[in-house]
This record gives sequence, structure tokens and C-alpha cells, in this order.
Amino acid sequence: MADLEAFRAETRSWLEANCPPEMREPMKSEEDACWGGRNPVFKSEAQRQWMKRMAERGWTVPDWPRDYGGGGLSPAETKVLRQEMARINARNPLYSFGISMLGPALLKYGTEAQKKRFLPEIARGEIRWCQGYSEPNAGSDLASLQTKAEDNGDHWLVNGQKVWTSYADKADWIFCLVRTDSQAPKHKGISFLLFDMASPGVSTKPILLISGYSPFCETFFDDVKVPKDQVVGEVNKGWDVAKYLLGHEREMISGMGLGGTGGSLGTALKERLEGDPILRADVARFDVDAMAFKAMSEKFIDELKAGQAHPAQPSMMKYAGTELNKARHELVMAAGGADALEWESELSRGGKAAREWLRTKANSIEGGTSEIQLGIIAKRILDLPGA
Amino acid sequence: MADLEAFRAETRSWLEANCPPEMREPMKSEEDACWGGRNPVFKSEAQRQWMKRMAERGWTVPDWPRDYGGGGLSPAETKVLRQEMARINARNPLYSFGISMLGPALLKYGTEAQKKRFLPEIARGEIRWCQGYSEPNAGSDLASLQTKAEDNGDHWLVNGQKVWTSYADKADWIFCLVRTDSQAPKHKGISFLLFDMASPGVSTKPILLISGYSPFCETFFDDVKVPKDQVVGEVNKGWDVAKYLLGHEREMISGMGLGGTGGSLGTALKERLEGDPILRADVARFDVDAMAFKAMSEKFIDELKAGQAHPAQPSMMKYAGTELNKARHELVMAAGGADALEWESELSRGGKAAREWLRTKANSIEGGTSEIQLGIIAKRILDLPGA
Amino acid sequence: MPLYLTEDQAMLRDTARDFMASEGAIATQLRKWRDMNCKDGFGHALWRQFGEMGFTGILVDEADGGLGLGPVEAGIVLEEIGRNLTPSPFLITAVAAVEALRGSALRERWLPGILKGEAVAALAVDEGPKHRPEAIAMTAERSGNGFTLSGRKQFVVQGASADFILVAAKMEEGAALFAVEKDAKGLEVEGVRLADSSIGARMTFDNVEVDGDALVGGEEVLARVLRAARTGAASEMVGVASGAMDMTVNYLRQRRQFGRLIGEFQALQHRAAHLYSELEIARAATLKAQQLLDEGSAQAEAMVHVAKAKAGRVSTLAVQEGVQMHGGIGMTDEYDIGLYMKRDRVLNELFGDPNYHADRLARLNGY
Amino acid sequence: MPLYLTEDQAMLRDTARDFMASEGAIATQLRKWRDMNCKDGFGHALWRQFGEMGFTGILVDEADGGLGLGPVEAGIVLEEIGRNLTPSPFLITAVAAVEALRGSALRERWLPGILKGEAVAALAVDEGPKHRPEAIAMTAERSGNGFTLSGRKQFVVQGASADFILVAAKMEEGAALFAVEKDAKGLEVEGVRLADSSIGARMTFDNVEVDGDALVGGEEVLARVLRAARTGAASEMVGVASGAMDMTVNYLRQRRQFGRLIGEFQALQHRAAHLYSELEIARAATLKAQQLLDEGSAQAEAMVHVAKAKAGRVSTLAVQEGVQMHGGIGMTDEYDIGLYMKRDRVLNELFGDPNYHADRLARLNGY
Repeated sequence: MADLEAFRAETRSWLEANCPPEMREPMKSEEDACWGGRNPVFKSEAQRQWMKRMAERGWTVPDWPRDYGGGGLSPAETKVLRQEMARINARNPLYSFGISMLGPALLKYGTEAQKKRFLPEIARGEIRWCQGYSEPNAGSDLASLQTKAEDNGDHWLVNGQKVWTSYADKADWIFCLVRTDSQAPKHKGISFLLFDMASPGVSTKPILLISGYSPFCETFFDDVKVPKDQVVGEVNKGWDVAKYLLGHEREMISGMGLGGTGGSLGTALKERLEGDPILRADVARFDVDAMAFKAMSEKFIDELKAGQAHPAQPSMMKYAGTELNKARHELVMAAGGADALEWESELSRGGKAAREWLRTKANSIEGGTSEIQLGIIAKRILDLPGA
Repeated sequence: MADLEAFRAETRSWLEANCPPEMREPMKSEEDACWGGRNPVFKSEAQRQWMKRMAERGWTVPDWPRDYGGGGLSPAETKVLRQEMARINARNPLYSFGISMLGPALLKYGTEAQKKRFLPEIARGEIRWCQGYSEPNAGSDLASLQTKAEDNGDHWLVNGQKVWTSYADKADWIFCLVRTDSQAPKHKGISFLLFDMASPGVSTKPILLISGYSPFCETFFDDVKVPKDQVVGEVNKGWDVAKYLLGHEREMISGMGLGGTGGSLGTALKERLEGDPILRADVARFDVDAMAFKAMSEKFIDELKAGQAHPAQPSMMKYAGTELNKARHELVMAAGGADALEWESELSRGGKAAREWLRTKANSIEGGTSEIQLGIIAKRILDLPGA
Repeated sequence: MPLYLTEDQAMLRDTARDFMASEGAIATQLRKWRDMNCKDGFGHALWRQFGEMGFTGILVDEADGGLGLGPVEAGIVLEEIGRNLTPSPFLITAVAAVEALRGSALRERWLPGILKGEAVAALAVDEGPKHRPEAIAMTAERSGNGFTLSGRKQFVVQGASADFILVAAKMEEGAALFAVEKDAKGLEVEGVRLADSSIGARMTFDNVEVDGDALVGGEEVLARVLRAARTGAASEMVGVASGAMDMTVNYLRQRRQFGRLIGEFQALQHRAAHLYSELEIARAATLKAQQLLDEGSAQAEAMVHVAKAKAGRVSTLAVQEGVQMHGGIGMTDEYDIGLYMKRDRVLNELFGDPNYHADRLARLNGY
Repeated sequence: MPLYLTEDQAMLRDTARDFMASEGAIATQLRKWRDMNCKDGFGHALWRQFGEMGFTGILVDEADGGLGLGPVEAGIVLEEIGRNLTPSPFLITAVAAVEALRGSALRERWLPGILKGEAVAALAVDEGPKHRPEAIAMTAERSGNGFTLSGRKQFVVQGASADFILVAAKMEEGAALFAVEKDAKGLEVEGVRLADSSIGARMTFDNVEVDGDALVGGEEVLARVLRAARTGAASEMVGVASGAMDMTVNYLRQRRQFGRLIGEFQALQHRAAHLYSELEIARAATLKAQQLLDEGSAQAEAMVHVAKAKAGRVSTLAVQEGVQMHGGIGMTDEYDIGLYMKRDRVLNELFGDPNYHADRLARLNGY
């Protein structure tokens, strides 16, 4: 414990000295996030510095081993670092699917060579990754995917199409589920492949969402050649890697819901609730639900750390968190009334409320729909029979 | 139209002269209903007179043919009679499963001899009927029933057990689904049988409900002999009769929900809503739902009369009406608070609110659960595939 | 009156359904005007076709050259508009404004243009983000034979394309409704695109002078206009909900996952069946409100609140279930279901949201 | 403090679970006392066993002979009580009354009996059908060294079996809590059986004289006692919900219809999964409230409202789904699921229903 307090003091003073003041203010929009990459776009010098300084200490991935570019911190130390960052409202220095998704998969399933090759680049924010899972005919039924990787002796030849590839147009590499055995039962012929988005034959096309945002792409593979050593885990056993990763994704998405539920929604909407007694009632109930869910999130994280969480509990968190977030934005829209309907006006900051509200509708679809999560809970936690 | 107005005038003056004043007051409880039967129990002389006078004119079943004890009225005349009865708040002179359920089945599927034999008794309230459908292992899956009727040449021999037989302990006769072919697919070996509850081998046992009420029985058949001519419709085609009847039952149950939704719930609970803003919000929303459903009920009845209703629409009415009624009683309990929790006190009139609230929980179970109705809507109205 | 359509009404429905599905379709109307960033948000040619079809004259008295029909018939057209998300001035001009002009001296000035599908009206009631007609702050002061109007309005649908604006203002004797021409001095109009790509307007009235005829009516007329507008919006929402539900049920019948049509999954079946049930109820409530309005019944007021509240909630349920059941593609701009979600949101706010109407109903019922 | 049970707490849970499942089971406790129409609604022998197990002393300071544990531990016992619908004075006596007596001169008078599972307390707060402790009308006037109490109370759980009654009354300086012995002159108690077959009481205080020591505390103490009682009731409801859910999920795994286990039907699976999710959240909220109370945190007040409101709504959902999914047999007195529905209803009202607590939370949050 004494060591931990020493670490806390040290961390605090390092952060004090190294976290630029601009990086202690909340992001104004998603676009203020730092994603790194081969040709990184920094919004400010402060942003660049902050990422770089954190990466140098391995603190973009504090709990990864030092050998792979991580900070080598213990769980307790990691928690202290997070607390100290939260204390000064320090921004996340690096948003990255490499950190949140590919990294954990590589740490568990990668060869030593793969870890050495890919993890440090991720930690330093030098390569931006995207995820190639869904296909037009493989949504909730992900394992029915059809993108094919043919074994051509010295390389894989990839053909097919992915959809919902977040930021595929901005990513450097992709981790991708492909079918390597079309004769095997659908879960047994899938492999987990990594390749460079700059490879010949890769093309992307952004998908415009109803919110007007366009973070997703359709991604096309036309005779893309991929070196043989870029499969993670065993060939035809990619589904295991994917399942492991989906768990992580759910945790991340369920965690995202929390960001918005810090304070009382009713307090934020206060003036709007006067003279609207029924909306006030809904908001009061929402605040009950949101504070209760916040307690649940703390409990879930505590149980995760202690290894006490049910392995399917992320499904419950993902389900409840995303439904709650949708409910929150419905209430925000109701409180905003006609003001919140304006789509482009300055007053509405370009329709911010409406666009965010529409964006939340995807929460219960992406990363496994609410229906999929409920099915997992029913089967794996409640042990209900059949389907 | 002139004829109709003449009929109205005539009806009005007849009712004026023949409906006793006591029968123009609302019933105080379910127990004030007149059920007739072999050994009828009348609460008052007025009740006896009222039933008798109406039966003499065939007006207990105004739209049945005169030959079978009915009033022979046209649909328009029947409507006028109902309106005129409603005008003076005249009570229903005779509650009867014979009228609401068996009668329509006999009119459609009965032989001429059966109609002549059974219908006039029903119209005059001389025989009280009960319904033997459900069995302990055949609830929602009604067609899986096991009560057996064996063809013994000159009679059927019935063995088995029914459950949820309303007022079996008070009924004179039963209409009953029995299995007459145990080899056939489950819907194809069922017959619709009528028999006297006084037959040797019939016994009943009341079922106590959570509300403390006990209108239902378990009914046991132990080598009950039934004459061969007491099958309605063809042998082994009883399921058609049952389906036809279930439609009627649903209409009746969905109609029952309406009784309670006449006025504004909020007006009735007014004082209780002061200082309870969230309950007020719920009640206001309930009033919206209830008034909307009332319009739906009118529309449904109008469409039924005009032959425009979808044949599966009673399922929708039954589903929505019973769920609404449950919601109403939840609100009544919330408004009643601790007063409504008292179970036996005088002040609570013997726990009336609580017992009625608990009783409503059966609304969405009896006569086909809400889940069954939703399945019917999905399949027959929305034309969704598969089971 | 039985609560279903008469033969004549069913014929009108068939006509309106065919017309809107062909001429008013999403691809050729809503998307077209949206993608060209049209300043009106609707097409004038289609509006003239509305005139040719006789739709614009549904509520206009026969003596004034209209069809002299009632709220049920207006609702029939609006339901088809809703089903196809057809952008048009119908609700505001052919329903609300025609109702406002009934018996007014301005009939001759505006009805001919409306009948032809040329004139466009606006109805300016709201002054804050929520519909609160009981608390109008805009003032109308008598000056000479006329009035001077001052104040601000917002969420004035088609306000930027309107030839005249019906505006609610407060006089000493209560609220009243005035007709103001678009080029009146002191009137400033700023068009704003809304989420459903219709155009609303913010308006400033800076001592706008109007003459005596401009007063089209007092509180009673304002209330009557609002009842017509709210019931019309309810019908349009029933149409939106129907369109969204039909599209979704069709999708359930076609999309395969896990080797089955997703419409075979019982959880989705039950939710779709629940939606159907709610939608039928909303449709009945709306029709009932229209019939009561037509009869001039004292119960119409309450039933209008019920219709607007119920249709609003059901329409929201329909679009939410619609997007969720479509899954990922439901989130894309390319598919239409998201357009239903946007339209629903705007119609829910228009002339009072379900919370407002439930609250008013409660007050009417004395609690 | 991490939001899960420590090893000691998990041991206590196991002990309480075993004890309640065997000694406190529905068949041998609730049904027994109910069917014999017991005037107390609970068994004194079991209450003494609670004493022997140390449960009654969980919140009593070690210096006073108790275990000196906190709200989390009290909640653990209450959850098991809820799961088995065990009738007992635990919530009112061992939680609320012990909390009230903390630091009071009456400790010596009552704590020994409570520790042994002999003394029974009551807490008289409500005066109307709903819990409204902000508006207490009962008066306490100073007279000599003591006080004179006048007023009426209702919904006093175990009031007819209590050795002493903690009663909330209004003094000039605000509300306060007094301890009144059961045989005090001027006190009339009428026991009333409630829907869950527990016994509540209506009480009349007609100039009841008590001495100075009877004042156990002012507004702060009343608030503290209510926080403890509400959080305890939340735990008991989490137990009720858990019991109802487990029973229902078991039924889904066994009951066959249409040739399948009904637990295979996706619509029921999704509803059961939703219930599980809500129940986990209610449990977390309740535990969080208990930890905050234990820490003496300023945020405890808000979280107690959240816990009572959330646990109440979830428990109601659990019993409603439970009865519906059991179908017909769920409606029979013979099966236990209906007993859960009754108990839930009473616990929801006790110390404020979810509407009350959501409203208080809103006020606390300034709206």
C-alpha cells in the first residue's frame, strides 16, 4: 500500500507537469479525439504532445507488458493512473481499436513475433486499425460471413465485402474475419486475418447514417494478397478469437454509455421541466434508472477486476447501457422541443441534439443487437433451454 | 326506420312497466348476478321476476330465433333493445355461459334436435352450463388435452380431469372437449361433448385463487357415461367448434375490460393524485390509453356488425383490453396506498381493491394468454412466417 | 356514425392512396427536395396537383367552391401523406388555414388560390421550444381600424414559403388569430431546415400593422383551428406509423439470419403484434376524434387530446421498432425507415407532444 | 469499498440463506401463520432463533452486546428474508428501531430484549394512505418533563404485536421520534391484516403522556431511521424479486407446451433476460446505497431514494412476469408465486413507493 501511495504521488506530479492544460478540458465533439495513425491528424500541438508523452511511458496501454510498448503497470497501479487522470480531467491520449480490440486478441492468441511486430506500433499510435467483421448478409448472424481467403501457397487471396467498418477510410490496417474453409460448418471455417489497407485491391466507401454522420464504410476486397504469417490464432479457428474480442467490444460499448450518465439529467434540463409535469416524471424515473445503472457499472468493473463477473455479464451491461442511452436522448429531444429539431442552424449547433439522438439508435444494434444480448443472457446466465 | 321507432317506443314502455326498480341499480358485486339454473338462487323477488319476464319474451337472447326460445329480433332491433335497457340502467337479466358460449356453437354446429332440446332451456335460464376445456397439462396448448371419451357402442365413457372450470360446482351441464381418437394428430381426435353434471362419476373441487375468490374448479370424470347423441358437430371435429367458441370467449372477455373504462380514472382518483405528481402522470397517460381503447372497442363492434372485422381481431381486442385492465388496477392500488392493502377490514370492504387487483392478473391468462394472442396476431394478421 | 369508413370515404382513401404512392413517393418527393436543399422543402407542382385532385378543397364549403367534406376526409388524405412522407402544405394550408378562414372576410382573398394549390399558408402559434398556446406573449394592440402586432414566433412550418401567416396574439379580451401577408412591413422571417428536412421558420413581428379584416377570430376560432390541426397531425402520424410498420413487417418476412427468416423469431413476432395492436387503437382514437369534431360534440376537445397523444406515442413506437428491427441498414440514410423516424419526431412536437396532450386531458378531467 | 461482498459478508449470506431456506421457508412460516390466522403474522419462536443466530444484533454496537456491523450486513439478511417471504420483525425491530435507539437513553430498556429476539418494535410514521413523512400532523407538546402526543397513525407494521412504538410527531422545532410503550394510557391499537397476511395497525394517540427520555431524536434521527428502513426494504424487495425470478426461470425450464419447454420460446427468454438485467441493476443500486450509508456519505440520501425506487419497480416487474409466465397455476393460492406478488405490493408501499422516491430524488436534484 505504501508503494501504491508513492506511485500515486509520482504519477500525480508527472501528470501535473506533462498533461497540457488544453488536454484537461472535455472534448467538444467526437472529432476532438486523437486516433494516431500513419498520417496522424492532430487538432493541436497539445494533442500531439500529450499522445507522445503518454506513449513514451507506455501509458497509452498502461497494463500491457513493457516488452510490447506497454507501461507494465499492475492492476492496482493502472487504477491509480486512471484515478489521477480523472482527477485533472485528462483526456484519453489515444483512441484506438488497436488498443481496445486487436491488442487483447494479440496478447491472448498472437505469436511472439506478431506481438513484437504489432503491439508497440499500436501503443505508440503509429498504426490505426479498423475491424472487418460484418457483411451485408451477416449481421447478427456474424458467423455466416462469406468473404473468402484462398490459400495460394505463399499467400492468402482475399475476395469479398465487409460493411460497418468504422473509419475504414482512415485506417492503416484491418483485422478481419474471413472464410478459409467453405466446406466446414459455419463457425469452423473462419480465420482471423490482419492486413494492410494500402494493399492493392482494397477499396472503401463511406456509409451515410441517418444522423448525417459517416463513421462507417463498406469495404471491398478484390484479389487482395495477404502474407501467410498474418493469421492470428490457428487457421479455421478465427471464431474463437472473434468471440473473445466481441466480449471486449461489448465492455467498451457498455462503458461508453456511462460517460453520459454522470450527473442528473433532470438537473441539466431543469428549466425545460417547469410546466411540463409529465416530462418531469419521466426524467425523474430516468434519473433513478441512470443512477442505478451507474452503481451497476461500478459493481461490474469491481467484479471484473476481482474475477467475479459472470463471463456473459458484458452482454447484460451492453444491453442495459445502450437502451438507457437511447432513453436519455429521447428525453433530451422531448425537452428540447422545436429547438432540438433544427438540423443545420447555428442555434442548434448544426443540429447537435438531433444528430446525437439519431446516432444513439445504433447503440442497440452495433456490437451485437439488444436481441442478441438478451439471447446470450437467457442461454448462458439463466440457462434456459434451446435456441 | 319508422318501424324501428315504433319498436323503440313499444320496447321503452314495456321495459318501463316490467323492469323492477331494484333491477335498475348497478350490481354491488359479482354475486348480485343472476345465473339461473335447475335450482336457481335469486337474491330477490325482483331479480326472479325480471329474469322470468325477459325470458318470456325471448329477450334474454333477443337475436336468437323464436323457435329456440329467442326474441327473433333483427340486429337493428336488438341494438334498440340494448340501448333502451342501457337508458334505464337495466341489469342483464341472465348471466349464462349457455347464452354467451354454448348457444352460438349449437346454432352453428348443432343438429335440429339438439337446438330444440337445449336452446330454449338456456334462453329461459333453466339449465346452467359450464365449460370443460383446460386440463393441467393443456393450458395454452389446449389441443394437447387428454380427457378421453371411449366409444362403448351405446354410450361414450369419459375419464379424465379438467381444470379452470368456472362455477363447475354450481353448473347443471357441461360442454366439454374430449379426446375420441388418441391415434390422430392432436387437433384431429377431439370431440365436443355435452353432458349432465349430475351423471355418476362427475366430481368437482373448487380452486382457491390468490385473490381469495374461488370461481373455478377442478373437475374429475371417472367412468362417466354419456349418450351418443350428445356430441356437437362431427366426432373428431370438435376442435372446429372449440375454435369458433374461443373467438366468442375472447370477444366476451375483451368486452368485459370495457366495463371498467367508462369514465376518467384520474377524475375518480382526483384527491389521491394531489401531491403525487408522478402517479398523476401515469394516470393521465392511462386515461389517454383507456379513452383510445374505448374508441377501439366501439370501432371493433361496429366493424363486427358490418362484417368488416378481421377474423383474428378479437385476439387483438383481448390482448389490449386485458393488459389495459391490469394497468388500471395497478394504478388504483398505487393511489389507494396502505388503505388498499387491508385485506379483511370493513374500511376496505373486505379488501375489495386488492382482491380485484389480484383477480385482474388472470385476465391475460384465461381465454388464451396474451402470448397466445400475440402469436395469433403475428401469424394471422401480420402474416409473419413460421410458428 | 359507425366507426369505419363509409363507401364514399373508402373510395377517397383508395384515390388518395394511389395518388400519394405514385406522385407523392419518398424517392420522387421527399428525397428529391431534400437532396437539392430546396428552400421550401416541398414541390409546388405537386401542390397544384393536390388542387387538381380536389384535395385542397376537402374542407372548403361547397358555396366557396370546395367539396364541403369534414375532418374524416381530411384525415384520410393526411394518413396517406404520412404513409409516404409526402412533403406538402396540406395540413397547414388545406386544414388549419381553411378552418381559420371559415366565415372570415378573407375567404375571397385566399380560398381561390388554396383551391388551385397555389396559395400557401402558415400557422404561427409557438413562441418557445414547446407548444404552449395558453401562454401567448405576442401582443396585438388596436390602432385605428386595425391592429399592431409585436412578438416572436418559432417552429412555423412552411413559414418561409407562405403567402400569408395566421398568427396567434394576445389582445385584452384574450387570444386571437390574425392573417398577415408575407410582405408586411416589420415582419422578418428566417427559414430553418428541420430534422425531417421540412422547413420551419423563426419570425419576428416588429410593430406589424394590419387592418381590421386581418382579425380572423378570437379564442374560439384559435381553439377550433388547433383542434383541426392536431387531429390532422394525428392522422398523419397514424400514416407514418402504418408506413413504418408495413415496411418493417415486410423486412421481417424477407431478411434471413441464422438460417431463418427473422420474422420467425417469436420475440420479434410479439413486438410486431403489440405494435399492430397499438396502431389499431391509435387509428380508432383518431377516427373517433374526427367524427366527434364533425358532429360538433362537446366531447371532441378531450378526444382530440387523446388522438394526438396516442397517435404520437404509437408512431414513435413504430419508428423505434422499425429502425431496431431493420438492424444496421435501418441506420443508413440510404434506407427509408430512418426518414420515418425523423418525420415522426417533428410531427410529435407539432401542435403539442403526447405529454402536453395527456396533461391537458388531465386538466379537462379535473386533476 | 468494492461493490461486491467481502469474504465475511459472503459467509454471512451463506449462513442467512441456509437458515432462511430451512427455518424461514414459506411452507413452515408464512403459510402456517397465515392459515391459522395468527394475530401477529409471524412466529415468536423464529424471532428468538434470529436472536440466537445473532441476526438481531447485526446493527447493535459491540459495546451494547451486538455485532456492530452495518447496512450491507443487514441487507444481506433482508435479502434472504425477502427470498423466502419469511415473516419476522427484523426490518422494523432489528434495523429501524435499533437505528433509532443508537445513542438513546432507552438502549438499556430495549436492546437486551431485541438481542434475544424477544422484544418487538413498531415504527409509526404514516398518517394517510401514502407515505408522506414531510407532512406529519401528529403533535407532541411539552408538558412538565415529558410530552403529550396526539394524533393518528396507520400502516404500522407489527404495530399490534409491538412492545414499544417509535412514533413520529411534530414539535415546534420540527419532527421528532418518540418511544411509546404498548400499554401507554390513551393509546388505541387496531390490528389489520394486510394483503400479504402481515399485520399492520391503525393507531390513535389521545393525549398520550410520555416522559422526557421517550424523545429518541429530532428530524435528523427520523431521517436516519427512514434511510435505514427504506434501504432495508429495498434489500428485502431484491430478495422478493430474486425468489420470484428463480421460481419462474425454474418453471420455464420444466413446463412443456406445444411439445417444447416453454423456456425455449424466445419471447419468454427475452423477457426473462430483461428481468435478470433489471434485477442485477437493482441489486447494485441497493448495495451502493448501503455502502454510502456505511461511509456516512452525503450522497447516501439520493442513493437511498434510487435504491427504494429501483428495487420496487424491479420487484413488481419480477412478480408480474412470474405470475404471467406461470399461467393459470400462478393464479392459484396453492402455488407460491402469488404470495410474492402480495408481499411485493406491501413492500412497495412501505416507507414510500417508487413514485414518491423518484419525486424526492428530483427535488434533491433541484427540479
